[in-house]
Amino acid sequence: MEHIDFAFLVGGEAGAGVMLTGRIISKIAMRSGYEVFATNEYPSLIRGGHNWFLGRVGTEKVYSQKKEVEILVALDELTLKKHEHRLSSNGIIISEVKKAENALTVPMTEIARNLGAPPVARNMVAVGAVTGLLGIDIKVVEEVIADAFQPRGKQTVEINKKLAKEGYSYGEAAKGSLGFILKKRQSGNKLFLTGNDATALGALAAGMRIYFAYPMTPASPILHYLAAVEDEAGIVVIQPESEIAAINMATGAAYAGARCMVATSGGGFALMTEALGQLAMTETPLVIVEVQRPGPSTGLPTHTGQGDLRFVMHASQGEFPRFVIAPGDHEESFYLTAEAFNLAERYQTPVIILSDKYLAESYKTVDPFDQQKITIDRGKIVENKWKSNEPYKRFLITSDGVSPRAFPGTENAIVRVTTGEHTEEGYGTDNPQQVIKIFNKRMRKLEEMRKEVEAREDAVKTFIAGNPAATIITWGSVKGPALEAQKMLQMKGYGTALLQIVFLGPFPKNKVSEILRKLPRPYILAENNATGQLGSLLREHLCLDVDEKLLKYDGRPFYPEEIAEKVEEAVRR
Amino acid sequence: MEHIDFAFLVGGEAGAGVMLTGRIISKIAMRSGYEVFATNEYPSLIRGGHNWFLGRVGTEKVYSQKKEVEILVALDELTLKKHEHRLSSNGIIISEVKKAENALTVPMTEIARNLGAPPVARNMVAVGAVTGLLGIDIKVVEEVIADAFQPRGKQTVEINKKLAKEGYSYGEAAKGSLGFILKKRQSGNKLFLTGNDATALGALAAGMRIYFAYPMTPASPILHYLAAVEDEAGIVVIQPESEIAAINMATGAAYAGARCMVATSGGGFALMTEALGQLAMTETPLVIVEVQRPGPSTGLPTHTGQGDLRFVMHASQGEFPRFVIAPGDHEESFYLTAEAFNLAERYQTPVIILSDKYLAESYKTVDPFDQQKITIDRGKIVENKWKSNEPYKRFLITSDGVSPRAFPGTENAIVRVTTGEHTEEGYGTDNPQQVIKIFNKRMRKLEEMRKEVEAREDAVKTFIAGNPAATIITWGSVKGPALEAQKMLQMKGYGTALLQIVFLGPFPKNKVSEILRKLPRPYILAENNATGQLGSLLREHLCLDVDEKLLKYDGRPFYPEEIAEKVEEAVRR
Amino acid sequence: MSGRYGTSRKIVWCPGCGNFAILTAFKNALANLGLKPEKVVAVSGIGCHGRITDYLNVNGFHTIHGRVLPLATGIKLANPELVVVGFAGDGDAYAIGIGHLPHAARRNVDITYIVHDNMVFGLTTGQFTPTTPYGMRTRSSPRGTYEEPINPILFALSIGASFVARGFAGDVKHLTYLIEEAIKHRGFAFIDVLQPCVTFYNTYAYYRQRVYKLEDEGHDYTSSEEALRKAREWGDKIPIGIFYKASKPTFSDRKLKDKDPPVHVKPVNIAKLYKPFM
Amino acid sequence: MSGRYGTSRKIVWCPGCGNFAILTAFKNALANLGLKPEKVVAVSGIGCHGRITDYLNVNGFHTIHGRVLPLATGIKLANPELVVVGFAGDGDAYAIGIGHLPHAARRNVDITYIVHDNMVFGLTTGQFTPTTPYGMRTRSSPRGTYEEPINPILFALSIGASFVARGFAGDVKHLTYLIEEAIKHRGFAFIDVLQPCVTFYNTYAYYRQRVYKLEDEGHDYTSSEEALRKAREWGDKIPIGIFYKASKPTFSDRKLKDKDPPVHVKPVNIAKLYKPFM
Ligand SMILES: Cc1ncc(C[n+]2csc(CCOP(=O)(O)OP(=O)(O)O)c2C)c(N)n1
Ligand SMILES: Cc1ncc(C[n+]2csc(CCOP(=O)(O)OP(=O)(O)O)c2C)c(N)n1
Ligand code: SF4
Ligand code: SF4
Ligand SMILES: [Mg+2]
Ligand SMILES: [Mg+2]
Repeated sequence: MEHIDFAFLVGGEAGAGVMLTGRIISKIAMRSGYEVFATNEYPSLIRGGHNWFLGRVGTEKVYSQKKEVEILVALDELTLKKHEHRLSSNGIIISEVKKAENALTVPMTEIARNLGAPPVARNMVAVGAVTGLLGIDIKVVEEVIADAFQPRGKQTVEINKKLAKEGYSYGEAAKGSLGFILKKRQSGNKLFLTGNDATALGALAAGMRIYFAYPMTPASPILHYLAAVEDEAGIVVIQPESEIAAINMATGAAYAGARCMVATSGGGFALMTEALGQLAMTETPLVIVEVQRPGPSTGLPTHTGQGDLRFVMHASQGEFPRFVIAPGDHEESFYLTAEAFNLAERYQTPVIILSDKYLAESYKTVDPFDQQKITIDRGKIVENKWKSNEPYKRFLITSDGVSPRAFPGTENAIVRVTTGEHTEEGYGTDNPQQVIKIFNKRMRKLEEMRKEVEAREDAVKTFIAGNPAATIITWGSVKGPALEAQKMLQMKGYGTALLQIVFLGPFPKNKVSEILRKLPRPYILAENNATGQLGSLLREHLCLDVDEKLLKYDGRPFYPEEIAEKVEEAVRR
Repeated sequence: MEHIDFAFLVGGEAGAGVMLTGRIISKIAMRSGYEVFATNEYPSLIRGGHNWFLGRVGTEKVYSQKKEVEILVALDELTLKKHEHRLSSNGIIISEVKKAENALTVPMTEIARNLGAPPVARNMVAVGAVTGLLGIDIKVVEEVIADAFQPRGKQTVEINKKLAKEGYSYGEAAKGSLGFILKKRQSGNKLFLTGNDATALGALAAGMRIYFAYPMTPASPILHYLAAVEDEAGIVVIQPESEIAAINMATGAAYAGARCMVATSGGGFALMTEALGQLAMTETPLVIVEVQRPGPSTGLPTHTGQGDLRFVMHASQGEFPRFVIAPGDHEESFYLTAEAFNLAERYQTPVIILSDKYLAESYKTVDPFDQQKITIDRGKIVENKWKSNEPYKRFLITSDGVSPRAFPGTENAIVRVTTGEHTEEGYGTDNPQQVIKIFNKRMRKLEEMRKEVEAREDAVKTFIAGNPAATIITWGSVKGPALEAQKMLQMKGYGTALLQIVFLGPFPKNKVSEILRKLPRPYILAENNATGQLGSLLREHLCLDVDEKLLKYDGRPFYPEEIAEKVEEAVRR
Repeated sequence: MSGRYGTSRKIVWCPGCGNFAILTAFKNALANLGLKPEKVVAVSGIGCHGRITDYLNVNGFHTIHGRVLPLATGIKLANPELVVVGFAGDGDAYAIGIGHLPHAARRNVDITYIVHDNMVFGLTTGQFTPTTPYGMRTRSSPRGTYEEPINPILFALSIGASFVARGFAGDVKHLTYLIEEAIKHRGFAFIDVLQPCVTFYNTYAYYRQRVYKLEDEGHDYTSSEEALRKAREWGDKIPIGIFYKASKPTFSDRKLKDKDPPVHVKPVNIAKLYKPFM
Repeated sequence: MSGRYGTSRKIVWCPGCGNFAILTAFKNALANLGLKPEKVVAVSGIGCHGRITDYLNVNGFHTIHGRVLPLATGIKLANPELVVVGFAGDGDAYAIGIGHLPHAARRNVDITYIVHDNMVFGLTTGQFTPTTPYGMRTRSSPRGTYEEPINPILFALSIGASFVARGFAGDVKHLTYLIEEAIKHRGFAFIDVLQPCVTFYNTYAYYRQRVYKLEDEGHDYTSSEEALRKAREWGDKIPIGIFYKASKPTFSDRKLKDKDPPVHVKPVNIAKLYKPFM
């Protein structure tokens, strides 16, 4: 079977419909039976400024973007200037101006004008040109366009179809010139979605009923999505006055017994810090999604980074158990978010899902999620009525540290919690013996959580490509480029192992240590931050030094080429 | 010369004047030429509830409380019940009720009543009894009482003197029964003050001109003190609406050019987290005092702990330089706070002074501070006028990462800062090359700061007692009990080393490593927290494991006996 | 039968503290309304007032400083069957927590919000708060405060609270009545309680001489004009009672509509949501 | 000569955005007042409006979301000679940052506070804010908002702001006048500016039809009664102009008194303070 792997880039001014263009092309490719990964970049402003969308399409699973692009769709001149250098040797430019040999000139604006559409609609001409060039079935193109514009009415659908058709014929003229075409392939139904989408769906699958969020890039799309499906999904979506309000409302709702979630980025999480300790002290479960962007402070609001690992691990005064989980891709975003609700309730503790802009806003084709795999485990809860003769005690001392959790409204139970140190009944106390008892009870949960992470298969993952001569160690969204780097290295004859640490808190140190013992040096640490925070955890927990650090902190995700190069260098050394 | 070392404990209901009694006895001892260390305990409520004050008096420097007390002043029955077990074999109880052989019964309330004073004034009778028992010169007693009550008028002074005199004769009757008396000794003038007082004085000595704080135990006394001397010291003291307001106001004032400070405890610091990153990004210097109390959350508001080390080290999203400095005693609180202003301005970075309730609210006799030792170094600042032909750039790229800092109002300079990533001029940018330049510039400051801590004599301290057979490793206020433990161990024939790490961030790893290389194992880590956070730093930075951990987290400080016992066990093993 | 709403914990407020009256009035109100302890949730802030949850045999959440309103909002949203009452201090409510008040009010969250307004930070030993009278000497203002106090009643009115009242801890009976009315009110019910702090600001005598009941003067609490006018009265005469009351949809009416209360966990069949991703 | 107050940075607001008018009006006001750029500090929040510091050739502090007021307060306290002007968005000022407004107002901090009130979170793509009209559909309220908006003018009046005005970005000349008056005012000057957001909530036409100037109606801005009355007018007619203005001591008057401005570092001879510790 033919192996196809190419990339297209759509660029233009903010407001020019760059993202929509990219998504539609991606979906057309998906519906034609191909795998797609797509990412994008945009500045923190509403109009003007350069946006781009980079899709990569293949016959096999695609995990990240790559440097070279085969098709460059320029909705403006700046796009040519900025991205022309990325064009592969056989690549083709689609633009309105004849730039060079390899350019397909499509008078997009003119076509739009002729069809009575506004200039901004020229992007659908571009969709047509790309799909024509790729020899995609025009029916698929029309279907996807119809689905995309259907909410805006039939007429809009028709005009956009026409625009695409016009473009298609321009593209068709050059069909095959890339050296391949996208024949319709058999493949199951796929979904094309972002990490944020996957997180939102995971929460819905887990029975989340209330969502609280103050808008913050790059977490806002979760808010937008959940608000859009609010009634359909029978949930409640609230946009409070601040992140402080968001987490405190969520804490109230969770105390009352609802499964709920909040999401934000670093700055908003900073404001949630105080309430994080409140969750710990009152043993209230909550799922907190932190979608990282580069700091410090406002930093680069629309870019990506992994600078908040240590921050979320240690945030809030005092010492208490918490989970910190970093999904590395869309599937993990879904399943781990869903599982986070179980962990939160089983251990009555906050769970932080640590994502980043790159994962959260990049798209990938995935198989429909298997909801069967998702169980609902609320842990020790008391339903409707407290039946024991003993009076109900919210913080009953137990051997695993987890106390039966009743909700206000439960017959025969008074549920009293406090942020101060307390007795089993939830009354305040500062008696040293009492204090130690409850403190140790909470800390026993941490012991159980440690066992949990050591026992979980999904806490740490290893990917072997060939006969490994080096090990890449990473976490979170770097997984994607690292997997692609492994493929590239294998083609060059270098086998590698990839170690992805998914559960970062509590740190599965035995597991990591055992796995690493079997994996070959050089160990190459790859992180989207400046100081190598996972590296510091490896030192803290394993006294382990990596051999090389590949750290990128300009707000941009890794290209697989960068990782491959570093590994190659390290192996050669 | 005679060696004296004894302790007295005053206990009673909140509102009974326990603390005042203790302070007055302590000052009398000080003015009689003795060294005093005093600590106290009180619950988080205003009246009722048990308070106690524990003073330790000696001919040599005293660094902490001890377990046994020689004099137990019981202003109520509960005090007897709670503390009688602490009485040393030759100890004496002073109370209104005849309890036992070793009790000196003083009808304090009756005496007060007879003299027309309210019952609460009975505590001055107790002062008299104690000082009579100790054979202190009655003149000193009267002087201290006069100074204490002088603000409340002459009559109050007189009545209190009388009360003390009455008590004195009761005490005198048993004079010498402790086996010693406090003869007046020659000694320079001393000061009796708390860690908080020392911090406040350090800030004043450093030229701090504005102080912002929202009340929070155990940091509030700094606010009270500075507010009290506001006009005398020519400073401005503001109590804003919240900690968020406090740190943002301070940031504005610091940007404008003022030396300023904020102080709070863990919960308030949590609310300052977001603004910490703002300081880093705008390179605004600020001294932040975090006086720890046990968490999580509200925890034990009036008790002590060291649970926030990792929190303050990693607080706020993204990565940036900061200093974290933990004074271990009153002198260090003074000098390091003063120095913090220099460090903040020289590196244009936030400096966190990490204290705790035990240090902040315990008293000690100290020699008057040497203000000569305090220099004012504002670092690279531009005064009045920018004279270069080049336009002023707030974030000028320099080799050490520090840019000349002008203040708004400076002629010929526009001072533009932003919490977003920026150009040298302070304009927003997300250009990856630009971004990296400024990021690296900030991080170069961290390199310089690393050099600074490695070079500083006061970054790490070692105390050797005898011929060391073990090393105690600690930080912050545990220093005091550890020093006393060293004395105790030496008496028992065990030599020890004590390593106090004062600068915790950036961590002086070479220095610590070099010093430790020369110090004998077993290494015994002593911290007032549950997880051994300094221990985790030793692992992270040095891959060093301690041999024993002594962790106390019931909200109470260590007794030297506890440390000594642990060390002895470890050495014997 | 307010006894069933109490606990056996030793009360540690200073003898004579106005908080006792608030506690009693609240227990009385619950008894008068015949509410089951299990159905009631008390949320309290940090401060002397915050201990009230220890003394109430109802569900309790003693939250962090200043966050009573979002906590209470979340609880009520999740389970609309609960009767949710927030207890805050004036520091809690008007200093650190004031940012939540306008929003709870305009959302008309169906909770009762009782502010123990002793005009000092009590628990932290008497510093001034946003309601401390101008010029008062406290530990953080030894030469007098330098800020004009806010007017909580005017504030609550300006942000659209649908029930606005002032109580006095020196009049338990009247306070009981106000709390009952507030709990019965559908929507956001705000009561600022003049609460003498015998230790740091003993105002019993001051208020006793000045307070009068709006009800006794035939005040029309349906008129917002009248309410605004009365809100500005403070001096020789201090009105207590209900300043304003209006009926409008609550947050739950608008937000939950007829959805199953969120306390029920209901996984969504996500396959039904796949369309837009295909 | 408002040119000297601009920079060469490319302005990235959407063409037609109401922010342009605010920028122009502010530069004009500075020019009319003849203020030196070095003496002026602009503090801006996070949002579209926040970029204004990039376009102003005056000192600038582009702070975090919602903290314009404390930042500006700190600057002014430290150096009373500076003219400090805060620029906030409606999200910035009335959502996350609303907790600072009552306090800046009652302290009467001598700064000008200009709220770019476009009734949406602009920069985060148009979600609703506390001033979004009830029922409006936005990305976070696709079936309409569920909260009643606040009334910023009424709010500012209720908390004792000493200068309260509303401007309209469709009338640069009038806005210039308001900003000038605000800067000249000694004390806390608050201006809510109706700022159309052409991308997410284009209100030019709506306001153009409705706004009228208070000055044209002979409104008496010294009367707080009148101000309160006018503040509640919103519908077919929308008043712009100065609602209220009063003279009272500023925060600096009360707090700095005749102390040396805090920007001067002055170590205290601490030996003079030893007495109480001896
Ligand atoms: C974030 C935070 N800041 C400060 C404190 C310290 N604190 C505890 S109680 C209190 C004041 C309470 O005053 P108020 O709300 O009026 O209650 P009262 O004690 O008068 O009842 C403060 C500031 C805290 N617990 N948390
Ligand atoms: C703590 C925090 N929460 C959220 C954000 C995300 N954020 C950036 S701009 C913005 C909205 C700005 O709206 P507004 O203040 O009205 O300004 P506009 O863009 O409309 O001018 C938000 C919520 C942030 N930067 N910081
Ligand atoms: S300090 Fe005041 S408010 Fe607190 S318990 Fe005592 S009297 Fe009541
Ligand atoms: S989104 Fe709205 S407020 Fe922001 S720049 Fe565009 S028009 Fe202006
Ligand atoms: Mg109070
Ligand atoms: Mg806005």
